[in-house]
Amino acid sequence: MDFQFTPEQVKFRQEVRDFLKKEQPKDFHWPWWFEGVLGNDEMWAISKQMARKMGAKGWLSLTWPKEYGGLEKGHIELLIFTEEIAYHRAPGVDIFGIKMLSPVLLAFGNDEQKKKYLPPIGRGEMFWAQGFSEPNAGSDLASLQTRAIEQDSFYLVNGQKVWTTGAHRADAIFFLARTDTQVAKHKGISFFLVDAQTPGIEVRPLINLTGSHSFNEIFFENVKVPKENLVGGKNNGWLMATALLNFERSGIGYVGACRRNLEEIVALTRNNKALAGNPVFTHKLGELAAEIEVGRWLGYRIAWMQSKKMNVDAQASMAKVFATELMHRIDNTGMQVAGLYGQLAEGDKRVPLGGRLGESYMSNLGRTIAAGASEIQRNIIAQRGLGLPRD
Amino acid sequence: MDFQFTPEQVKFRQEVRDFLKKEQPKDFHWPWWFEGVLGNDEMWAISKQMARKMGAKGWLSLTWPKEYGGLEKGHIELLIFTEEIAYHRAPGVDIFGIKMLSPVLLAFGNDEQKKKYLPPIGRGEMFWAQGFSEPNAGSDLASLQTRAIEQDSFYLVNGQKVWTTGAHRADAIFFLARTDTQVAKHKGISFFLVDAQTPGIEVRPLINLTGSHSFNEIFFENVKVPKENLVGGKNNGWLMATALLNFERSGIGYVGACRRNLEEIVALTRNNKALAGNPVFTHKLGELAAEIEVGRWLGYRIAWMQSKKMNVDAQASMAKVFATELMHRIDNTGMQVAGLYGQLAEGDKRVPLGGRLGESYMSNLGRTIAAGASEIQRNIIAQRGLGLPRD
Amino acid sequence: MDFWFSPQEDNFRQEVRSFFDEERRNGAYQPANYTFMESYSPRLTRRLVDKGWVGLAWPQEYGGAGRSFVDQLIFTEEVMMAGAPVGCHWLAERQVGPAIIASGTPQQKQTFLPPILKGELTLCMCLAEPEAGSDLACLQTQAREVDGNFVVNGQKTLIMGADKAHYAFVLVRTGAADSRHKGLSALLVDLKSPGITIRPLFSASGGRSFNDVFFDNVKIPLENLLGEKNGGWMIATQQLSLDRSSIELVAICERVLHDLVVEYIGGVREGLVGDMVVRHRLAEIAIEIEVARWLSYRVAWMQSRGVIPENETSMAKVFGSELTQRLANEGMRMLGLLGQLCEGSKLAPVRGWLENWYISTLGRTIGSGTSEIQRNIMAQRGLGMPR
Amino acid sequence: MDFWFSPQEDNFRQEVRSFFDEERRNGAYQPANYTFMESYSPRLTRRLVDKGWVGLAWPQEYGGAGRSFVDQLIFTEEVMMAGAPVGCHWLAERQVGPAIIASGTPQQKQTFLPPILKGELTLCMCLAEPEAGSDLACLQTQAREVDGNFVVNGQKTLIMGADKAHYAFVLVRTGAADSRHKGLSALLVDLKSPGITIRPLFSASGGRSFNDVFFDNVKIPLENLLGEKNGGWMIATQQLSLDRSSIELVAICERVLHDLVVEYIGGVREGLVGDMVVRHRLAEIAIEIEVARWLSYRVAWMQSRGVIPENETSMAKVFGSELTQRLANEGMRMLGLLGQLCEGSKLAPVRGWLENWYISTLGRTIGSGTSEIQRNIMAQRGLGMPR
Repeated sequence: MDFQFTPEQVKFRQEVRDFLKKEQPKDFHWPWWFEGVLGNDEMWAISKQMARKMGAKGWLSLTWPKEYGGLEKGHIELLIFTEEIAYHRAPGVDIFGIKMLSPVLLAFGNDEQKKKYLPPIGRGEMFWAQGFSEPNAGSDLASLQTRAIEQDSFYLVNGQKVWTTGAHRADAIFFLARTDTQVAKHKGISFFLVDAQTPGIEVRPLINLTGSHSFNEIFFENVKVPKENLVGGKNNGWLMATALLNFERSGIGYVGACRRNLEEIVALTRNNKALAGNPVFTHKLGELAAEIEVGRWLGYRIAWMQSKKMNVDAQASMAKVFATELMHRIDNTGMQVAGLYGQLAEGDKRVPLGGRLGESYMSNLGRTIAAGASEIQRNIIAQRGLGLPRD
Repeated sequence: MDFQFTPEQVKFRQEVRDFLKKEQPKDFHWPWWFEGVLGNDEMWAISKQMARKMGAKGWLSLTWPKEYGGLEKGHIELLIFTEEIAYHRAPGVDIFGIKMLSPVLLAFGNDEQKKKYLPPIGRGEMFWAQGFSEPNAGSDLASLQTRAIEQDSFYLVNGQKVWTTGAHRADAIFFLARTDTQVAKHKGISFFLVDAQTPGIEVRPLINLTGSHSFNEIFFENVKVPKENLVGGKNNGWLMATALLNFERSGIGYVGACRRNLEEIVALTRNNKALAGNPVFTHKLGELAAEIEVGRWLGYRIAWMQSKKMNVDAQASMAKVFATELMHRIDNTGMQVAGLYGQLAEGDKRVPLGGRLGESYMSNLGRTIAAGASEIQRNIIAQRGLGLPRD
Repeated sequence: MDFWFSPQEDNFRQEVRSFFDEERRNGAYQPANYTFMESYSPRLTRRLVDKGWVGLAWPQEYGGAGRSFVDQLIFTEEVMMAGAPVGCHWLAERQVGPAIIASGTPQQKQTFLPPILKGELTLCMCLAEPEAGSDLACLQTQAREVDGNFVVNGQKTLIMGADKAHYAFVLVRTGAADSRHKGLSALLVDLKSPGITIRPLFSASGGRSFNDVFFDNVKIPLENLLGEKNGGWMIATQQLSLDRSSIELVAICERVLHDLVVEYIGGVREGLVGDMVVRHRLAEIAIEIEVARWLSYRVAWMQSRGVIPENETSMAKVFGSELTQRLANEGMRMLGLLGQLCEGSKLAPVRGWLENWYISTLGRTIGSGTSEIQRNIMAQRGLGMPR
Repeated sequence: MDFWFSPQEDNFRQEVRSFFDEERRNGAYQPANYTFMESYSPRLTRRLVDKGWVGLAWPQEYGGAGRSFVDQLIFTEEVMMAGAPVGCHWLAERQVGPAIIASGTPQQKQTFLPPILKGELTLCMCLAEPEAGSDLACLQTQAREVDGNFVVNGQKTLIMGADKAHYAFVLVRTGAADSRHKGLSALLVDLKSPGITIRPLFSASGGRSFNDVFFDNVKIPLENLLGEKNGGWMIATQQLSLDRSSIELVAICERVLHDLVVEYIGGVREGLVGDMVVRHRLAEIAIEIEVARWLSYRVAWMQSRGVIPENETSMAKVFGSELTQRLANEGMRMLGLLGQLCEGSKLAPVRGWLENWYISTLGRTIGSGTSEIQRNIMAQRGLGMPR
């Protein structure tokens, strides 16, 4: 048992920190949740710039094989990179291309697809959106209705997607469509890639509650998707959509964000005599600090287990529930420190911590610890962690 | 809107208080939960005595028709009586005979049965046990297996009951048995009365965790139950077991007990400088006091609604969940005031409040706010209070 | 004894409910969101004046209807459930008017009360300041007496409705800088006075309901002083509320729960209907609303009998305000991703109102530690614990 | 880097686990209940001595095995999961022995350490008193120096295992009555000394594990003073624990959760398997056990590297002890009516152990406000908040 990183890993962490200190624009706080950046032209520009710089370092493809531009590093390095990015609120990592699509391509793509798509993703030059959700499918992804009909050299796609984060910024879209209506619903789905500029694709904005534009609806009207853009074989899409791929599952990004938020809240509290002298309050902060330490360990252990090719399903669920609910507790505590001004919008000069707390407080509860989300994780824990039968 | 009782009702409450002051043995604290008394010969003797005295006042049959010895009073009087009994921890009200059986007899019994059984119950001379639960039925009461086969002038009963509180003290038992095996399981059940001394009935003790004997198993072996002891007609037993009868549903007994417990805890706290000066703690007590006030009102309103013949299902469920969980919070707080000595058994001279807190703390959580119990109530609230469909 | 409303009271409730139903059906108003004080409908206010429901519990000698606090409680419940936009007259009728009745000069009563009762005078409350937050004892906005006027300098912040109001109730410092709560005075300020600047603030949920109000050598006639000079603390803490039941907190929770159950779960997200965890959470909220409701009813009932409630109001306030937070939290959890959409989006459930409310509820218990003070009162006055 | 156990450590765990499995299979011991300190098996203790597992982390110079704190942590986890009855030697090995190593005279080391390592000396801890509760600074049991002896008078209470122990670690007042924590001394007391009376106490759950211990002019030789005269506070608060990881709290929780899931829900109450509310509660507990586990591991790891943990031990203690309470609560809720049956009843699920544990867990965080003190340490040392 040895809870330390190797000297090389410590050095890598320092390298990431130095890079961020140098390259990240001063006072730039990238919202921990990816979308915040998408509604803002300036932020998006910075994000693209940073992506290229990170790409040049090879950090966007840390674990990939060298032949696709990767560094062939391990899970621990990926963990360190993820933690530092989250803690520093650094922009540039496209979760759709880097975190979601590239593991699918590495596992299921053919060589041509890997060679065509992975290098530009890894260089930080190609950005993606994910077309999964549909308006009538609700939480039952498998009942999606977008159709892709096989024709000579292409699939003809018609249908509608919703909740597509960043579709207005993306160069390309990966999506699921129904290619067989005669079989069980999850057996007739395929996984496609498509250039966002393809004729027949229309992206319409959905404005979120802070007035910013990150969600979209996508309409497909007779869109011709070349056959070589089908990934993993016809009617195999469900496998790719649900496979727990070998990506970074430690949840360390949440924890890094938590740590930074709490540090700022502690600093705010020290300047507030009434709160700093109130044990009810300081005890709460002390506990949150302890919980962050726990969250880090849960994350470290998962990365370590993954590096040993161990199954991490239950642990990853635990880490996710723990970290997301921890973030809500931290934000809530922060909002109490912030007082009435915490209610003001980002950008108001008097809102503490630049309004980032409020933004996080608003978006975290509904999005990451919603009734469904945390409860699905708890069910995974009950099944795979405690060995209870499926419910 | 007028949250006061009528002068007559105030007078009645005073009358009950005066009676208890005079008749209840000094320093006698009847455990709020009926069973505590059943394992102790002396307590049982006092309980029987008090039952007779209350019976003589007519208070055990407050709401019954005069022809069966009742006083024909309303729900509010019953509420007042119940609240005072609980607050004063007074013995003498047999919940099985008074609260469970007599409403069934009044609603479903024939005139002969009413005349035979109600008067001795009302006089406090006849005590009952309830034979519902069975070892193999679990929480699914309808799958009970005790058989009653119709013969010439009697039913021949064979089977086993479990969890039968007070069967070793009871003069008689009301129980459910299967009288038809050919129909849906809840349609073949009948409701019987039987003298506890009937040949073939064997009562065996189940010792509970405080070492006391209140639960029993009952074995029926070829027990002959006269046909006139069938209540409400053959195969109608399920109706009687589940009908929400017109009894006192305010939950005010819990609240009265809560109030007394909290008063004692507050007095203990005032003598403990460290706790009395600790706002974390005193704020908790203040809230508990507020919640007791709420519990009383919830109870009062239910009695009032019942007196107006209104449906109280959702309200009664709310009151029950609220009061039982409140009691657990009160007991838990009390155990913290009591400190290490709170762990000692009843009777030890140093255990605060005579060990009653610990007893209540031990028994309340598992029994009244168990996973199932409170959750069934919450489901009733969701359905009948909020109008959600059955789940 | 009557543990619920009398037939007369029930009739009154029915009358109010029918009125709002019909107004809404006629398109006379659009339901306001849950932070209802932001709403503004001069037309509806006029209709309520016509019905005699503005000033319902005011004494008849000041032109009010002289009705009981229980009637007022019923009316408030129905207003909230109906989502009626009452921001035009609410602060004037419910907060400032009662303070003028209690402390105003005959001249002030004559000047201000009739237009308030007619719904023609919209008021806002200028209390919080950038440096002081909501800790009134630290207020710095200064009023010096010069030539028969108060000359006011300073800044108020987070002022709801200042952009629409005619007058403001302004708490200023007339004592020495360190006089804390003993050097405060209450002024009734015409917002058109020269030297006043009002600038909007945007809340984290994107709403525009707060304002900064700047005072730059603003001259306010001495006769606009409400109550004694340096007597503003008492007015701000004791007289700014006629009805202390906190029923509006309970009623708004009831409306939110209703919308979640009927519109969201009954409509958009049917899948949640059978989710035991969600069902139980809703049931829990229903119980808590009952709890808070009774605490409010008790206060109104005591007031209607001329009894002055003490720690009973603290209980109602603590439970009610903390309940709004819990319900907002639960609601946001249930909405999930859908809760990220703004008011007006066609996909936003419950019209996108919950998000705005979610962030605003936090304001009710923070700042000067309001809940903690109320809890102290409960422990000390209610249980006799030492100070 | 190795975020888990090394292969050597895993092997050791496997060795310990196999040993207990086999012992249990052979009927060499019956699993103890969850309040495992009440258990008592001289036979098993001897077997552990033979394996070299008593004194596992003691320095070799005192006859210990000199193994790491991580090995000791592993051993403790396995002892708890196996339900091994270790009450015979546990307090001597884990608490008093380390204090003797740290503060004892050469003579005391020679006298006490060998029999402890042989599992032949059972010890109990005499701290709490009727008037003082667990607030050590208020202890009243007095020891006066008279003719080469301490003469002890007073009463200790709630002493676990006093009826079976040979010796007691007794904290007495050797300073003035008002000397508080500066006038305490630690004595090693032969329980057969004339003047000592031991009387059993019964706990609310019916168990008989506590005792009163009365001292009536008991003569204790001066050489049985452990450490400095009036230096008992330091020993009691700092030296009474070699292993400060609180892992025993975590491991016992893991055992309880395992029994609930496998024996109760997997057996007696299958109906609960599909109950979403129960499943989620169990998952929540599983997460919390992971949380507490790591806090403990971290302490053991720091200790094994020679780093002295500070607020890390507080975190482990607060989380571990409060977790036992939450789990006991949840467990009792799940047992429902069945939880009312006593140990030994054939219908009692999980052998009726949960009830006893339920009431005993309350003792871990009450009394002198232990959790509150630990939280102060976390806020002050961990975050630099003012005292």
